[in-house]
Amino acid sequence: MEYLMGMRCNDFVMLACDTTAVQQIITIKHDEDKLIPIDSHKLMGVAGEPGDRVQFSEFILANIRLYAARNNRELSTSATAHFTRGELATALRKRPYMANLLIAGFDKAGGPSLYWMDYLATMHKMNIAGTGYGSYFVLSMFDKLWRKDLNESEALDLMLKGIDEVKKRLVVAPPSYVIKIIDANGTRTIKTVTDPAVA
Amino acid sequence: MVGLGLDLSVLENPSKSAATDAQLDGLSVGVDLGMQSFPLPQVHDLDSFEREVMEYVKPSHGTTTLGFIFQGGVIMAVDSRASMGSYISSQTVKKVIEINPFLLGTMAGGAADCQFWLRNLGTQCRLYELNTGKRITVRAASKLLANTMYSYKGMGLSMGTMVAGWDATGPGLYYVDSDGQRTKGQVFSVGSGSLYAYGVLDQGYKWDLDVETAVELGRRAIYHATFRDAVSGGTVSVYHVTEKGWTKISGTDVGELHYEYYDNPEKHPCNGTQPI
Amino acid sequence: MARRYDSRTTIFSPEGRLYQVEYAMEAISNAGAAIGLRAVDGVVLAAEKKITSKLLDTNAVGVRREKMYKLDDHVACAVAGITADANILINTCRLAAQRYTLTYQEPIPVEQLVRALCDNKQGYTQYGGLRPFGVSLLYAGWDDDRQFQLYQSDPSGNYGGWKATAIGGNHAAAQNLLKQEYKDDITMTDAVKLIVKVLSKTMDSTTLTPDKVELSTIMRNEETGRVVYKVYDEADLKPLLDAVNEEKEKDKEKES
Amino acid sequence: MEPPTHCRAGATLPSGQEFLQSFQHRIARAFAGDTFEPIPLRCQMAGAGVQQPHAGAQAGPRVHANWSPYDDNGGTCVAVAGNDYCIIAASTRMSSGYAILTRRSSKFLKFSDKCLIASAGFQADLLGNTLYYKRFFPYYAWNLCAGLDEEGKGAVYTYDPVGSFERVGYSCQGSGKDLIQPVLDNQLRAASPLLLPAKNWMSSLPLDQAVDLVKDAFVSAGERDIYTGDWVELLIVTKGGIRREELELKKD
Amino acid sequence: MSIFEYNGSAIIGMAGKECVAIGSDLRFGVQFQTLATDYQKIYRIHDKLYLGLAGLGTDAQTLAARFKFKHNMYKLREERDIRPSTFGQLVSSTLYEKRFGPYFCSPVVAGLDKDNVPYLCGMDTIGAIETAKDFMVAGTAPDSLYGMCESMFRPDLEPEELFEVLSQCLLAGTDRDALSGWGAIVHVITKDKTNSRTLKGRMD
Amino acid sequence: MAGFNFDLCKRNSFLESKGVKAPGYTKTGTTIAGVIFKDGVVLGADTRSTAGSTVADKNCEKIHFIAPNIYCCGAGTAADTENVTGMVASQLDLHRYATGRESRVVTAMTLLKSHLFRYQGHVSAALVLGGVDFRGPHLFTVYPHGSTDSLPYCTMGSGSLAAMAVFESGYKDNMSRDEAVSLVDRAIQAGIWNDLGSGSNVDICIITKGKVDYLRNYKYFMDKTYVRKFPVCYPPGTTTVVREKMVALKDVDVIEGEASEAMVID
Repeated sequence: MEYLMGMRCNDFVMLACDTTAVQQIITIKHDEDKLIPIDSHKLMGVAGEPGDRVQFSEFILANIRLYAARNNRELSTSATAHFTRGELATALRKRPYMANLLIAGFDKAGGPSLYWMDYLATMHKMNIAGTGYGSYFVLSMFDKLWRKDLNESEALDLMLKGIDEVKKRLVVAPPSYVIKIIDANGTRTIKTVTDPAVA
Repeated sequence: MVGLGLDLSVLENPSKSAATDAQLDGLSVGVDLGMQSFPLPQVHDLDSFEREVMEYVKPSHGTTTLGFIFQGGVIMAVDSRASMGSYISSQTVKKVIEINPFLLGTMAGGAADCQFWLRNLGTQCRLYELNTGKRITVRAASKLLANTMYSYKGMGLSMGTMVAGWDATGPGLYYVDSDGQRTKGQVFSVGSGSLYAYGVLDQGYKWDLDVETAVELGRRAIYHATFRDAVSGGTVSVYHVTEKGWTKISGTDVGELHYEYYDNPEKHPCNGTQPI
Repeated sequence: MARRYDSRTTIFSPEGRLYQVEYAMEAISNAGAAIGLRAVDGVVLAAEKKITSKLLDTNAVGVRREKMYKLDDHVACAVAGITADANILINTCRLAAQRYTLTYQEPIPVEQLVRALCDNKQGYTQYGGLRPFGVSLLYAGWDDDRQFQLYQSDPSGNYGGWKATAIGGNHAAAQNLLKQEYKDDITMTDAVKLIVKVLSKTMDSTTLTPDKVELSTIMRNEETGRVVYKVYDEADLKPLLDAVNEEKEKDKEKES
Repeated sequence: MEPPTHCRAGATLPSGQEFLQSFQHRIARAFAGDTFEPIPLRCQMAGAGVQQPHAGAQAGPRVHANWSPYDDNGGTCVAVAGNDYCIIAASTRMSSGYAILTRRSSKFLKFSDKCLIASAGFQADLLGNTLYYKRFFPYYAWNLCAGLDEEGKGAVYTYDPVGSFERVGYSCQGSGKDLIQPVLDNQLRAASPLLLPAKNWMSSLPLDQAVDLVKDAFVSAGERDIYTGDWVELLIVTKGGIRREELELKKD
Repeated sequence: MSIFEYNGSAIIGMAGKECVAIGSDLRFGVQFQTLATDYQKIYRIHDKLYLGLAGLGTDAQTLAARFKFKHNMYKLREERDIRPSTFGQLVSSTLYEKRFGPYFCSPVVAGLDKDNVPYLCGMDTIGAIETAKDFMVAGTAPDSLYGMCESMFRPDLEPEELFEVLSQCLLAGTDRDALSGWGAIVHVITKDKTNSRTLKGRMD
Repeated sequence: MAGFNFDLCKRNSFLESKGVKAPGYTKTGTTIAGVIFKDGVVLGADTRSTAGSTVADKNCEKIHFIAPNIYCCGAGTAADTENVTGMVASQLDLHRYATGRESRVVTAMTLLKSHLFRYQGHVSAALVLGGVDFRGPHLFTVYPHGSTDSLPYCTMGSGSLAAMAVFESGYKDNMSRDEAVSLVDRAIQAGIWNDLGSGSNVDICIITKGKVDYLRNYKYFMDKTYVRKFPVCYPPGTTTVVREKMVALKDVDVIEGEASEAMVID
């Protein structure tokens, strides 16, 4: 069961996701990165049906990069999110991509932002957002503990707490996770959580 | 809500003993055997008929309840909303059923199923007391309920309850549902909002919590569940069970509780943008 | 010589010229001038409006403004050339701007809008059976990336960014004057005065009257962050024009 | 022993009507000292403007693909409890689909008597069991039970079709429920009875204002709900007895 | 489950004396999960015209962007804001175009027309216009909202009274609907100002 | 009219396959009727439209303009009746510009039936079309699948049986105008009182040679039966406001000339 979680604070956005690639009842891989870098300051987290997840994210990525090359400027996080929403909504009329997304980025002008989007292309800007059953346990916890002014290590602590909770309560909890952050300096991986059994 | 003592139907045939669950089932409706007391429609496919019926009568399904044992006893906390589909039919449902001064049951699932069978459990427990002169244990009470439930398995009853109390062995907390599952535990949460409640509960729970913190934890967990879960809401009631029996510690309107926790909308993460 | 190479737009002459494009530019030189000037706190556009008849109702739709068009909330343009052609291009621009907003929910960067239109214009110099648009445009706009900007494009689809420039009749004279008088730190107050003065040099008539001049500005309200497009009406223009007229009178007196 | 002074209304008929009959029967027998016994299952179905007792469920399964033992006959009832009164009101139109079956059908079941001491709780509980007893083939009826309690205060009990019930200060059931309930909430809501420390959970308007509110609620619901119309019948229970009022609603 | 219940919404438009008001709840949710409480379903078209879109969130977002596009083009070409009644027809024809594969959205249009006469209309998902002189509702629990409005509306309300009546209708109506609520926002449009207010509501 | 757009069909059926129900449309429910009399045609309609069991519009207009001498009552899905009559009205308008002649009722009928037939009943409009042209008065019913009838008196909609009962007992050939109006009025009222899908008021439209009398709310039945003695009044401050933002419309940034009256297109 896929897990995708995001948190926006004053100076950064933090994303967490599981890193399992699943085929029917088998986990075929334990280090699948589902937090796809769009550019130096943007990440797209995609959860969903594996084929759709990869195809859609690559399609979006190619278009965003084409825009950057053509126009010698990068799209803002908001523009990226709206563009993605439009493409997803259009695709839904033909053959839907079964993919839920989080788009996170850091803009010079607007600071950090986090967008939540479901496979129907319903989008909203949020402070904390997640998809999958795992997020149910974590959303309420973050409701209680999130603060706008969390610093990086506090936020990481919270993210780890969330992952612990998923592992504790979700029947089909994945064993391995990755946590990334985006701030003024760009994106970077700050933690990987791996079950010793799959390491 | 009416006290259980007024259910006079129980007294109509007081000669019945508490020997078997099957016999007890029927008491409150005045006939002998549980199964026979509920007339069934004569249809080919009972399952799909029951499903269709449920479409018509849409019994309440949304709920968040929780219970946990800690060093100071047992805490039970519940919301109070009943809904039919997306219509909120009541904000004031009493979801903790006070079986007797030492036993509590919670309601999740079909409101009528829970109310009726927990009322029935009260009768059974009272008869047990009259027969044996002893207070029933939490373990026995939960077993009586589980047996009743198991005898109706597959007929569309919907109930997820926690039976909590205090007996000679100390605090007890059992989970019983309409599938007949019964299990003893330390921390449970049941209902549509239980996932949210677990998130807060697990993060704050420790065995050696003091009573005040434990009560607040129960209240807070239910509050967060009512916020996220559309079909939970109303009032948070918190009960505390000790060796002296249960006491209701608090009943707080969630409508006000939210603003106590978050006096400024910006403090809550669900306000990422300014609607104005 | 030219005759053999200008029957179609797609044909180069032996000297490597596209005559139809050049003719289009010639058509523009016959139109009233349009001048643009970028200041530190805004961009100003001015143009000569040629009133062909006293009977023209200058308040009617489509004639009320001949040269100034708003393309989006943050971009405006001034045109010189065949007005009928301009209408088509302006519609193209507006659609391009709105399509961008529809996709990205953000205003289109000014340069992208200019380029989108120029790509379109270029197509008309290359495909058979089409004639180039007889219009040059000045674009004034503001965006997050580059703040205030001024662009100019011609019928070939060429475009470039400018501090100050002019198109249409007597544009060379205007450009010369702009070259002399433009300062990098010019503010809008001065820029508006300057542009009227430059415009007066391009015009045949001796005195400027509000019905012959169109003037608009793009500025930004620092408080709300909104871009403000303002078209000067008669009351706004009158003092500006009077000042220039007076100066002219004085100059004339000096000369005589 | 005489039955207590209480009245109740079933929002839907004829399942509701049938229910009323059986329930009246039970109450009477309960007070006559009889023991309860299961009532033979009989469901009425309305069709083409004529009510026909439908033996389908009893005589064996119907093979008709879309047959359902249930039909919603519309209509709305409201009950409001006050400090020393209780109002119960119901519209009198009975319909099926777009057809009006009758314009004058009372949704009340009345036990008229001066005896007001019987516990409202008893009857409420009994009704709950009666409904639950048909858990697997429910009465398709939403019920309100209203009257005065042993202290002389207004009491309203509200039920779901399978017998879950609750004492409330006011309630509304039936086809106009969605329209009227928020209005009652807005005008009558008081603190939740579950609050601890407790607060007064019943807000009580003066009787004339409450009657005015209930009448307006029906007139307003009649504007939007096609199944609420013709007349509304109000019973006002005070310690002096039961007063009946009637208000004309629109007939379209 | 109806498709309208996927996201949940409640919108009321109400006309007063030379003023009009429109309000929506603030919940953003997917089925029974609440995700945010800052999501208004009302879009400003221009100073004196607002559009409320109830129904499936994704379609509301798509439609809002399309109407913004159409109005911007209209404004650039006509050099003026669109009249509310004209806009109502525009919305209707946009929806009817998709008669056989509709957007799952029902709109409420509220604005001040010429001479500050309130204009109010609503539609079903395929654009059947109902113009109203009193009030118009849309959302997951239209009956709850209708009930309140029928009881509480009075003609010729002044702006502040209109605000109170609409707010009470919205709050009482959403309190009986599990899928809408979590606060509300109300815009009151008068001839010389617009006043937008968020309301304190139940957050469960 | 531009054609329908089927873009979302596939997506919507995908959503429905996931178990969600598409919303219902506003129906007119409706009693509509028409009758031919000595000098022309009388059309009548109720004014209720419904969404399920809720009244969506208490006073809607169901008699639609087709041409100055032709009107049409619509029953069925409200959006369809509005659009199909509007479309035919505009086609006839163009046709009149092209030919300079008065529109004929059969032309309107043919346009309607061919559109409805093309969509095989999916455009769900049941119509009563009436008018007077150089051949005299005409009355047609048009069914959603595109079949038509030409009749001296006819009814449509959920209240059609109730209305037809009145016609069957009361219709005479060569009625006077007053007789015809009263008959249609009674027929529509039969629908209003006895059919729950119809309600509110009676609209009547009388078309004679060269003249149309559209009597909107010919009978008005909408007054409430009870007026509150204690009306609710919310004093200012009843609702708690969290945030407030006021924008004075004088301060708007964009300065553009106001449209002159001449260019306002209605």
